[in-house]
Amino acid sequence: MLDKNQIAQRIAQELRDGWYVNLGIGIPTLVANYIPEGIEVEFQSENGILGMGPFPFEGEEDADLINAGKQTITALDGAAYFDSAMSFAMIRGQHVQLTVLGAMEVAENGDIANWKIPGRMVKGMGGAMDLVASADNIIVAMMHTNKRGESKLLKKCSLPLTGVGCVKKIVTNLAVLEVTNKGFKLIERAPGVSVEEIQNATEGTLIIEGDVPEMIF
Amino acid sequence: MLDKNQIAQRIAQELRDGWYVNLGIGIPTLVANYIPEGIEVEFQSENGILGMGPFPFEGEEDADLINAGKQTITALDGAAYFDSAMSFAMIRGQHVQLTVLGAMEVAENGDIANWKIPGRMVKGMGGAMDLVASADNIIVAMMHTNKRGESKLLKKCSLPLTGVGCVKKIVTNLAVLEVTNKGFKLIERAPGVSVEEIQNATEGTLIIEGDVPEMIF
Amino acid sequence: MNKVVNNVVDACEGIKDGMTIMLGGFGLCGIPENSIAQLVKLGVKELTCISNNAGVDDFGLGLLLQEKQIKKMISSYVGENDEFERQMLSGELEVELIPQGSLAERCRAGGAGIPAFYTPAGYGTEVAEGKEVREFNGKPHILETALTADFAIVKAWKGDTEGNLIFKGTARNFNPMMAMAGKITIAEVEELVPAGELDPNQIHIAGIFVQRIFKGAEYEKRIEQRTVRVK
Amino acid sequence: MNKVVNNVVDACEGIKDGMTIMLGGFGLCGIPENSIAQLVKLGVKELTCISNNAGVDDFGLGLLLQEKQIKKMISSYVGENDEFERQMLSGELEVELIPQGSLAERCRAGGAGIPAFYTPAGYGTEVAEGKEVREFNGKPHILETALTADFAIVKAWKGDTEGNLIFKGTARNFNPMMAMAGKITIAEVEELVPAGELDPNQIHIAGIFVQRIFKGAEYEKRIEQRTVRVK
Repeated sequence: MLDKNQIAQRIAQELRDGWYVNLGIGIPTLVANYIPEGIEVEFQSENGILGMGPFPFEGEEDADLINAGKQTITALDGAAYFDSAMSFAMIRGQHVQLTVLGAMEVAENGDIANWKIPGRMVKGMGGAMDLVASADNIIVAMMHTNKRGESKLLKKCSLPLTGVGCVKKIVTNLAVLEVTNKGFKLIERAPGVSVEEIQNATEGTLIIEGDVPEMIF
Repeated sequence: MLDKNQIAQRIAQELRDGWYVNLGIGIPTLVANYIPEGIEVEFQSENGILGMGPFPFEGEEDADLINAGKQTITALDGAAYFDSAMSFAMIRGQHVQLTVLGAMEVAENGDIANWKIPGRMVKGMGGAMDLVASADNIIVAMMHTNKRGESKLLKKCSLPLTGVGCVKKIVTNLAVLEVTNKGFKLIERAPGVSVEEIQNATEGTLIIEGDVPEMIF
Repeated sequence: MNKVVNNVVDACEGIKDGMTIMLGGFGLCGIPENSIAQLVKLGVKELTCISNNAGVDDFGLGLLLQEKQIKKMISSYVGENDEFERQMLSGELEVELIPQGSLAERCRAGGAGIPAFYTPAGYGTEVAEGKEVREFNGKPHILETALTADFAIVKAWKGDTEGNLIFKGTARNFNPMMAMAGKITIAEVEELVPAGELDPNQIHIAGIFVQRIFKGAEYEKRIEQRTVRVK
Repeated sequence: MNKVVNNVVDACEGIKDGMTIMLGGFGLCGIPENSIAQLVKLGVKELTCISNNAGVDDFGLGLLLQEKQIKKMISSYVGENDEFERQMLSGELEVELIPQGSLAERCRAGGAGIPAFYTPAGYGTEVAEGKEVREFNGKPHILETALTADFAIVKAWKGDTEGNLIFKGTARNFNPMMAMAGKITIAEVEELVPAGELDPNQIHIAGIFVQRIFKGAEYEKRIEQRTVRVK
C-alpha cells in the first residue's frame, strides 16, 4: 500500500518534458518533490504564477508570493506573474498539459466530485471546476477508500459533481487505474497489494486484463 | 462657414474636465489642439495608449509609438500602454467618455455610415464599429455636404451602416445639431450662415426652435 | 488627471447600505486592508461582497462578517472562516459560489462591456442550473454573464496620481479585473508617485479604470499559511 | 523550459500551404518582420492570414500579397495598399472584415478557451449578418466566436529563453492575444535574454503561450506616417 508521498511519486512518473502542470492542494502538491531526472516541467498556480519554486527559507517569506493553497512560495528564474483572468485563460485555453487534483469520489465514466458535501460545510469549488472542465489530461490523486472504508471509485458519484466525464487516470494508495468507456481499467497494483484487495475496494466496474503488474519506483 | 480647424475648435468646447476621449482620424484629431483652458482631458488611441501627447520633434520619432492613424506620436507623463483587447475593453466597457469621429452619412435617427462605399474600395471599419456601438457620447465631425454638394445629414443612410441610433451630436462646417427622436435639432449656426442655408443643405428632418444662435468661439 | 484623495475616509465616501462591492485579493494576499477597516468603521450593512475568498475570522472580509455587515457573498472558495460557516449554516448569510475562472472572467467581462460569454466550467454541475447550455466544437458550455459593482476596491503595490497601477507578485490576482468592473473604483496602494514616474510600459491597470487612489496608512500583509524550508 | 530556436528558418518550420496564420502588429508597428520575410522565402501559398492590417505594398504583409501567397485576409482595416485593392477587386483575394475590438477579443477568446461571447459592436450592420442577436440590459448584442490559428507569429521587444515576452510602446497591440491563440506560437524578439533576467512582475505574455522564440536578425521598423512638430 502506498503512502501519500508514494502516490505523488507514482504520479510524477506521468510527467513529460516540457509540460506545464497545475497541482491541487494536498497529495498533488507533493508531486513537485519527485520530478524524474532529465525532464523539465513548470508549475502553474492558478492564483497567478508560472514557474513556482519551493517554499522559501525561513525568514524569506513574502506575503505577496503565495500559491493557490495560500502557502508562501518562491519563484524560479523565468517565472511570470499574472492576474486571475489570465491564469484561467491558460487553464481554460488548454495551455496547461496536466492537472493533478484530489477527489472525494470518481465515477467509472470519469465524473468527479470534490467540492461539496450537502448538509455539511461547503467551502467552495475554487478553481477546480475550471480545471476539470478544461484540462485534457487530469489525474486524480486520492486514497482508494474513505475514512469509513467505503470505496471512492464508484459506478456513479453520490456527491454533487465538480465535472463530468473528465478524469482520465487515478492513482490511489492501492492502484493505478484508467477511466475507459467500460469502466476503471486496472493498470498497476501497489507493491504487495493483490488484485482481489483492489477489487474489494472498488465499487465501480473494475476491468482486469491479463496479469496486472506491480508499480515500479 | 467653418473650416476644419474651426469645426475641431467648436467640438473642443464639448470637452469636460476629467474625460477620457477617443479622437478619430481627420478633423477629430485636430480637436486635441483646442482643449479649453482649465480643463484636463486624456486621449486614448485604440491601438494601445492612454495619455497620448503631441507629435514628436523631428528626429525623435519612435516607430514603436504611433496612434491609430499610424502617425508617430509622443506619450505624456502618466501615460500607459496596453494591448488591443484591453484597449477595446476600455471602449466597449464605456470607460471612454467621448468619441469624436468622421462620417460619410448620418441619419436623423442617429445611424452612422462611415466605412464602406459598395462597388468601390473598402478599407474596413477599423475600430469604428466598436466605438459607435459602445460609446454613450458620440460627436460626429464632418462637412455638411459631400464633394458633389449632396447633404450628408439624411432621413436614412444610403451607405452600409457603421452603427445604429448612436450619434448624439453633429458639428459641421455649417452648424451644431443634436439628434433627437424627431430629427436633427439645430442648436447653433456657424458665423454668417443662415438657417435657410442649413435647411437647404440638410436632407433629413431639421428641427428649428426659436432663434438659433451663432456659435461663439 | 488627478485621482488622488486624501485618505481612506474620502476614498470610501458614498459607500452605502445595500451596495454591491468588489474586493480584490486571493486569500489574504493583495486585499485592500485599509479600505476594509474603513468599511467596518463606517458600519455599512447589507452589503453584497464579490471577492474570491471571505478572509479569516479576524482579518480581511472576516472583519465585516464579524460585524454582520455582509448580506451576501459571491466567491469561489470560502473555507478557513468559522464565523462565515456559522452565518451560512444558520441562514444569516446568503452565499453564491462561482468557479474561480468564471468569477475572474465575469469581472473582466463586466469591465470590458461583454455582457455574457460561454465557458465549459461547471457544465453538468449545480453551477449550471438555470443557465443556458450550448455546444461548441462538440463540447458543452454554459452561458455566464458579466459582473459589475457599485464600488470596486483594489490594492496595488505602486500607483501614480493618474490612477495607473502596478501590482506585486501574486498579490495581483483579482485586483485588475475588479478595477475594471467597478462603477467607482478605489485603489489603495503602498507607494503613491507623481505621474511620469511609472514606466508606461509596465502599467498593469491604466488609470482610466480608477476613480480614486490613496496611499494606505499601514499594511499588515498577514500570511495565511506560512510554509518554509530549512536552509 | 527552453523555447529557443536557432533562427527564423527553424522558427517557421512546419508552416504549410493552406494554413491559417495570425500575425501581430498594427499598421507596420510591431510586426514580425523576420518571419514575414521567411514566409516569402518559403513560398507557402493559399494562406489565411489574420492580422489587423495588410501592410503596405512593399512591406509587412504586402510582401506576401505581392507574391500572391494569401488566399484570404481577416482584418479590421486594409487601406494603404494598392496590390491588396487590385486583388480584392479582381476577386483573387478573399477578405473578411471584422471590427477591431471584436477581432482582438475573438483572438483572446481563442486563446482563453472562451468559444463565444456577445458584443454590441456591429449590431445592425452587415457584420451582424447571419449572427445571433440577443438583448442584454436592453441593448442588442451579437454573438462572436473565438479565432485560433495553426501558427501565431508575434514580435516582442524582449524575450527570455522560457518564452516570456515584453512588448514596447504601442508595438504591443495584437501581439499578446495572438500569442495566446496560436496552436504553435512563434515569437521573434529584438533582445533575447536568459531566464531570470526579466522581472516576473513585468512579463506581458508568459512563456506558456510561446512554443518557439528567436532573436530577429534585423529590424527595419518602418514608419508609415512620419509626423513631427518643429522645435
